[in-house]
Amino acid sequence: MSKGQLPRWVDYGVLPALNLLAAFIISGLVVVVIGEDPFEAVKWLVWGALGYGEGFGYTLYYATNFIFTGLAVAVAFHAGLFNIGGEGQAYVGGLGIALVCLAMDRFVPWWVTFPFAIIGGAVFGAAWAFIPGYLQAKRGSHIVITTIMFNFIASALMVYLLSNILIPQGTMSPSSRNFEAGGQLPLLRNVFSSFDFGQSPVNLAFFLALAVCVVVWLLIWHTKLGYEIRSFGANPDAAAYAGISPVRITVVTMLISGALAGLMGINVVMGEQTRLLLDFAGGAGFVGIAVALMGRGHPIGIILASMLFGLLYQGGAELAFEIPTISRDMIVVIQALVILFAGALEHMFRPAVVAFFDRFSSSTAEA
Amino acid sequence: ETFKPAVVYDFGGRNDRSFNEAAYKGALQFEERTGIKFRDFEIQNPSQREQALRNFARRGLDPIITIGFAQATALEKVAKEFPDTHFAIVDAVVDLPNVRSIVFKEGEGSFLVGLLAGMTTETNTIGFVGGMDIPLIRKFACGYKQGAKYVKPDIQVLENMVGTTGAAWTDPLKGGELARSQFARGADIVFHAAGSTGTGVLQAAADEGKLGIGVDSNQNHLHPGSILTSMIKGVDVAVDKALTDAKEGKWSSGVEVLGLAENGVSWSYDEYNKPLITAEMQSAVEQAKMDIISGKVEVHDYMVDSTCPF
Amino acid sequence: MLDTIILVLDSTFRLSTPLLFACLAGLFSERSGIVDIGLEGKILGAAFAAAAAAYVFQSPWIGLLAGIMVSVMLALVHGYASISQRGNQVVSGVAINFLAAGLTVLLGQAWFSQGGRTPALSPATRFESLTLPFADTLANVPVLGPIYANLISGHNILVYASFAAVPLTWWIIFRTRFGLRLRAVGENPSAADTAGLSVTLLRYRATIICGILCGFSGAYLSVAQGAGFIKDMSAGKGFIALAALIFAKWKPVNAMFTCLLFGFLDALAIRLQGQEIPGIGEVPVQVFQALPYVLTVVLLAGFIGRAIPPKASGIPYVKERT
Amino acid sequence: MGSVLCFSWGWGNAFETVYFESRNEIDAQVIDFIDQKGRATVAESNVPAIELIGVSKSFGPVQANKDIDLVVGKGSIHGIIGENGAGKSTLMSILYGFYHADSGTIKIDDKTTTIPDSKSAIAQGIGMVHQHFMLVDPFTVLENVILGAEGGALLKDGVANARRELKRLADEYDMTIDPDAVVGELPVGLQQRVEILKALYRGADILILDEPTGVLTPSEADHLFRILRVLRDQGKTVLLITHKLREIMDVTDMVSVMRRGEMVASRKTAQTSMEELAELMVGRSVLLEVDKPEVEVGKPLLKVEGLNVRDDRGVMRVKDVSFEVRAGEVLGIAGVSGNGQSELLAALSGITRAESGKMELSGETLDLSAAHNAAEMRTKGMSHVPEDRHRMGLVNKFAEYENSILGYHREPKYSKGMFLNKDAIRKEAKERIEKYDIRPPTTEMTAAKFSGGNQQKIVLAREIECNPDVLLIGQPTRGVDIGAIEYIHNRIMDMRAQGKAVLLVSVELEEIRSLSDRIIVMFDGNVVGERGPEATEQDLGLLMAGVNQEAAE
Ligand SMILES: Nc1ncnc2c1ncn2[C@@H]1O[C@H](COP(=O)(O)OP(=O)(O)OP(=O)(O)O)[C@@H](O)[C@H]1O
Ligand SMILES: Nc1ncnc2c1ncn2[C@@H]1O[C@H](COP(=O)(O)OP(=O)(O)OP(=O)(O)O)[C@@H](O)[C@H]1O
Ligand SMILES: [Mg+2]
Ligand SMILES: [Mg+2]
Repeated sequence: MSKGQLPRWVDYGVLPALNLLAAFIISGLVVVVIGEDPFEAVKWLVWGALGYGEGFGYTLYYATNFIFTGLAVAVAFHAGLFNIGGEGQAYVGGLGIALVCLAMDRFVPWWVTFPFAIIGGAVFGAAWAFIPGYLQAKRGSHIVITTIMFNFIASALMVYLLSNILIPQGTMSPSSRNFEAGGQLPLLRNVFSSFDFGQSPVNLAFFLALAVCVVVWLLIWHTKLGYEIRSFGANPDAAAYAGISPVRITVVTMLISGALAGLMGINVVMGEQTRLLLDFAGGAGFVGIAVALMGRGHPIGIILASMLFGLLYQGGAELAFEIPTISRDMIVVIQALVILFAGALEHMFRPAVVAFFDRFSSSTAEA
Repeated sequence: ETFKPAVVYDFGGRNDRSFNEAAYKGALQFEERTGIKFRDFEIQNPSQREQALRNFARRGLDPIITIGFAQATALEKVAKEFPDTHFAIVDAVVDLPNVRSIVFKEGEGSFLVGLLAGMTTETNTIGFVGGMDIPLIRKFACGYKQGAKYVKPDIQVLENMVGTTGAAWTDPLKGGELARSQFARGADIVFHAAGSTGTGVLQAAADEGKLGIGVDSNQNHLHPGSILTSMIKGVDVAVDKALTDAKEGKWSSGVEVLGLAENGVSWSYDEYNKPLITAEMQSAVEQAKMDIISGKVEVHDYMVDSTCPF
Repeated sequence: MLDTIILVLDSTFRLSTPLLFACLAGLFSERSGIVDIGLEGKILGAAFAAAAAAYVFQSPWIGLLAGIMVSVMLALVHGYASISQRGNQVVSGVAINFLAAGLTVLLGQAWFSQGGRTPALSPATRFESLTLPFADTLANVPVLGPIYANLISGHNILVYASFAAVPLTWWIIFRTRFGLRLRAVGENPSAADTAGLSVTLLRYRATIICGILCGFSGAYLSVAQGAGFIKDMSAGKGFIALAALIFAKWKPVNAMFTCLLFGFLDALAIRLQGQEIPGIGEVPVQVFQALPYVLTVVLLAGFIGRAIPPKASGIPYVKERT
Repeated sequence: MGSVLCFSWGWGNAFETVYFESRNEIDAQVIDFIDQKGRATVAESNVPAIELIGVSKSFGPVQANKDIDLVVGKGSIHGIIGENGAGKSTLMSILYGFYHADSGTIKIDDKTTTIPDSKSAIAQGIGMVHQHFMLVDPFTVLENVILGAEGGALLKDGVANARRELKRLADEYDMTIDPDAVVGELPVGLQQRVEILKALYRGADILILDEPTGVLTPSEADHLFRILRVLRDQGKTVLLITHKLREIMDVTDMVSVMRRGEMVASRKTAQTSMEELAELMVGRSVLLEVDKPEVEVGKPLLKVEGLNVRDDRGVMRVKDVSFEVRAGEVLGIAGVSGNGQSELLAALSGITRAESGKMELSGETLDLSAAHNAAEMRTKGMSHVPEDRHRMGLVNKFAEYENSILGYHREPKYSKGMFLNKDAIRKEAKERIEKYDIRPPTTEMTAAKFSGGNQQKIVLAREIECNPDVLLIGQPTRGVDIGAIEYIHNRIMDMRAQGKAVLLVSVELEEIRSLSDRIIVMFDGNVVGERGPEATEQDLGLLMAGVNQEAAE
């Protein structure tokens, strides 16, 4: 090993762990400021997320959302594109899924609806990502700005549709009608009755998410398209030299990214709620940014990071339940700190760790 | 004896100065009166609705009051899982043997404040600012219009909604701008049904020397002299009553429709708005109230046909 | 008609002010090479601190000061991440936004127990509208009278401050040594470095100015335009300000006009909402609510095309590639 | 002498020890005094302007400077030569405070000093003209000159002063320039002038010029040297880095040679020769003679007609260029860099779209103003070794085997349906590594970690092994050591022998002349002349300066 280099397990294991630790220490301080015991808080957080079947089920359920949005952000990242619009794409993707379910649920069993719902979610999500992608490629409008704008626009669109078109007569809540059995994904608690998932909504979408991870892995590292995406992301000049069209790659990558975000609705709309409702994405699109960063754009990393955030979400809810003074906003703070330390400050501990390893390796070399 | 009540608020949370807060107040009143503590929880994302209900039910809390129409679906599931627990829901109907559904005739209350606005306006133009454009808010708007037109058939009612996201309930600045825009268009009284956003509406009315109308709780005290009245929705009373009923073994399930007759909705009259309400107005509004209760005047319910004929 | 125009423009001023502060804030930051999508978070943090301090100390000025302080602190976090640690600036900005969104409510709840809100501010603890001299006497002069009395007079001091900040910014950026150096580090940090300037220090200074201006923006929301802090009250203004900055091509005077344009769109949307539009009929409110965002996209795509940012913006300055 | 070892790739420690022994004996001839550590002092320069002792600097794993000693006499022009990557720029940047040495001592005017940053360097009277200009493009000349030396918090007064001072400097050194011109729009020659003015404006006593002539025409270079001599005569000290031995012989008083991060020798210019310097530079006697056998020239494989190319900024960079390259022929394009060669290559290879122009490639006529991409050109039998392998030829983050298919990744032999056939790719990459002697011989290391010469070999292997009819090759030996240069030149000759058409773009006249069958010279986007390989350097130099003798005659 040459000087200044770190072994992979340090790069991918120790450093992220240190970053996380820093985020949690600061979060602990915030807990202290509020006047609660941080260790108590950690206890409830972990117990709530992993301590019992239902809690674990919820953790998986949330993680499923984040896998989809995390993959969406990661794929765009590989092409050097910063898709902040996962939230809006997921929201609109949910519309596609809902439309499929509403159209089919009364006539066919769920497993017939399922593939169409996947297509519906992917197509709608992709469509919502298409315009920002196209504008970036063709007009140079900054994709960070346009995707943010599209989040707002999605929100307006969905409220309009939900409270004017999809809402059943005489109901209060701006949501679509409930899907019949043909539009409901089986819950894992019904599929694997031997494992106690309690009443948690974790459903088959979890396996879809895992399958999509494999697909993304194949796509990015084993297909020609993935090769082009990575080339373009790593070195646009070299990509142009290799005859890879920046317009095509930008648009195609955004389509894929949007489609992945759009699939999130499968978990919420078809799996848990079995209806389309307001704001169902609930910030998962933004969490996806953190997940993609922490997972370093790799599906395995994304699964792990999603589990972490799923744990935070579920454990956090439980924590808020047990210690009412720690409100739900604590989770937002922890999330922010994780993004800050694992993302923006990811190299903060590197010099120290490198120095440590250099000393370590030179002393072993002498010995 | 283990009487452990719980309240689950919807988005907006315990202190939204409006709807959820009214529920919180009701529970507090109960707590102060009886000394019985209650647990509560604020929803953060849709998936937690079910989870929170179940969590409480599983821990043996009973009764469990859920606030807001958005909870209906979750409640329907959880109430079936815990048939022995008593649940109540405010603003929606869940047809189960262990659920008390509390709904209000917001239209009737809005009718009254609309009528007052109609009588007070000097410009023959009044305004309405809603939070998010959802059916419930249109129900408020519709009653308000009907009330205003009841006294002044040619009155002009301006209607605006704040936004399309949950932020619509928490954007007082936009609320203020909308109110200002309505004042600019000639309105001199604005009624809001916009949660926290409404504080901006009332603020704008006070700043511009116009009149505002509060909602849900009695908001007259916020800007004395600048708030004509408030359309009170008795969520606090209903919550207190549900808790008390459960405590005293008088629980009843089924739909509880609270209108003027049941004193579930009303208009506020207190020292803060006394100077603004003339005797003539007072008698007119009381007359209208009686007519509504007696059925002589029928207030249109937006929810029935999703349209507002006014 | 004139009245309507004046009223829409009046509303335009009120709505443009927070955008303008934030846009100028972004201008300083991005001119120095630091992309800042954390404007939103800084505004929010400042709004909270300003409202809290104004309430506790019963003074809008102390509120403003507190808002600036908190905003500068957040700016320094961003600066540390993106200047000293050479982190990804967009990611750091996203983190700041989350941090502000969470902390404001968390602390607000812990301190005031009103669901993350601060207590409502009384008129004395807010920046109130100023009536300019002779506004009342001149109000009756035709055309100019109402314009002066209703449009120009009658805003709070921060509105005037925001517009005063425009020429000041222009002057600093284009007429002072600091401005020259700032532009240099944003375009070519190596050139500034070899000219004997500290890129780090210059960028930190720009970041701090950015924080100060965001502080004004936040304080305006909670102690001038509004009367207290409410969760998420910045409502996307930081993002719109960024879009405005791009649209303005990073120039102060353009920034003013762009912010006025965005403010005007907003005011117009508010004004037109719920009214019959001739020839179209009643348009769903959501259309108006989405209008500023749609227009932003259209403007970005159609009118300015490829806006060329300061060359080094978004790129951490790395001298030695170790 | 341990010269053989210096071709060994990579971690050349063995080489260092062997070479070190022989170093002193060479140096002893000219250097008057060598202390115990082998440090040299030159007697005449009793008061050295600069003295470096034991300066070292590494960038992560790369040791750019190793224990460097250097003495620069006051009022002299001191040349520094060395191959690409030898560490010249790094050393100068340390002197200028841009980098910090890991260890070592710096003395200015015999006083030990530290140079923590450029500010301090400027304060100590050091000015530097960087190899890559340090100019702010959107600024005016004036703004660039005063940056960091504005003379007050407001610009107004400083600007007026600077305007006056600039005029004085311009008159004194015969360097006129419009102070209000936007620097980004100036030609490179003038940009360099701005850099020099910047240094003089700050009152530099020691002026460092890092490869100043690379971007200049021979006559511009002459002008620069005249200025340098004036400066020296005024008592200023000049450090001049260049690759061109002729310039060293022409203008310097002393010359120091660097190789692989080390200072290997210092000579009085008058007492050395180009041959000796070349030998010191590369560590063995150099014979850059390329074996160019007679090859029968066939039909034209590439024909370009009326090519015009505009750049992003709308400036016409290639103007009505026409030429043809025949089978078995190398056409060299000479010219000072920045005269349209890069744009020409980009347009021909399909990377950018031309304003107008036709290209005939293997018998097929293409309209270059229509959309093409590089992949399409490749399928038509044209391959392209880009000028700048870091920016274009390689994706540094990718492993070697991934880079070995860049641009050819859509070829059926590399794919299984929509997937990449990684086994096939690796297998072929392995074969090429052996054939081209790429070191270290691994397909899995990322391109970034290969040294310059080996990176170039990866690109060459890819572009040659696909067996094209036409090879475009830009600056094939830039940043490449001598052993690799030989190898690359031989490959090009092989292509020629196989009856391919080769279009060679290089700024190295030597290279162009030794490889080409015909040479065309570009100046300001135009082809200003065509010559045979026997043309003299002077003749070509004039053409490169835009002086067309035929026209003049
Ligand atoms: N960033 C890096 N990380 C790891 N190893 C590196 C890196 N850069 C260079 N190396 C290794 O260090 C050695 C020296 O690199 P350098 O670029 O100085 O080589 P060089 O002397 O120019 O070689 P060549 O003869 O090929 O031109 C090479 O073997 C290369 O593999
Ligand atoms: N900022 C840097 N980070 C990492 N490595 C660097 C950096 N600058 C230079 N190097 C490496 O240090 C070595 C010496 O580079 P330097 O630029 O000093 O060479 P040079 O002699 O000036 O070459 P050239 O003739 O090409 O200008 C090279 O291997 C180069 O890759
Ligand atoms: Mg160099
Ligand atoms: Mg090399």
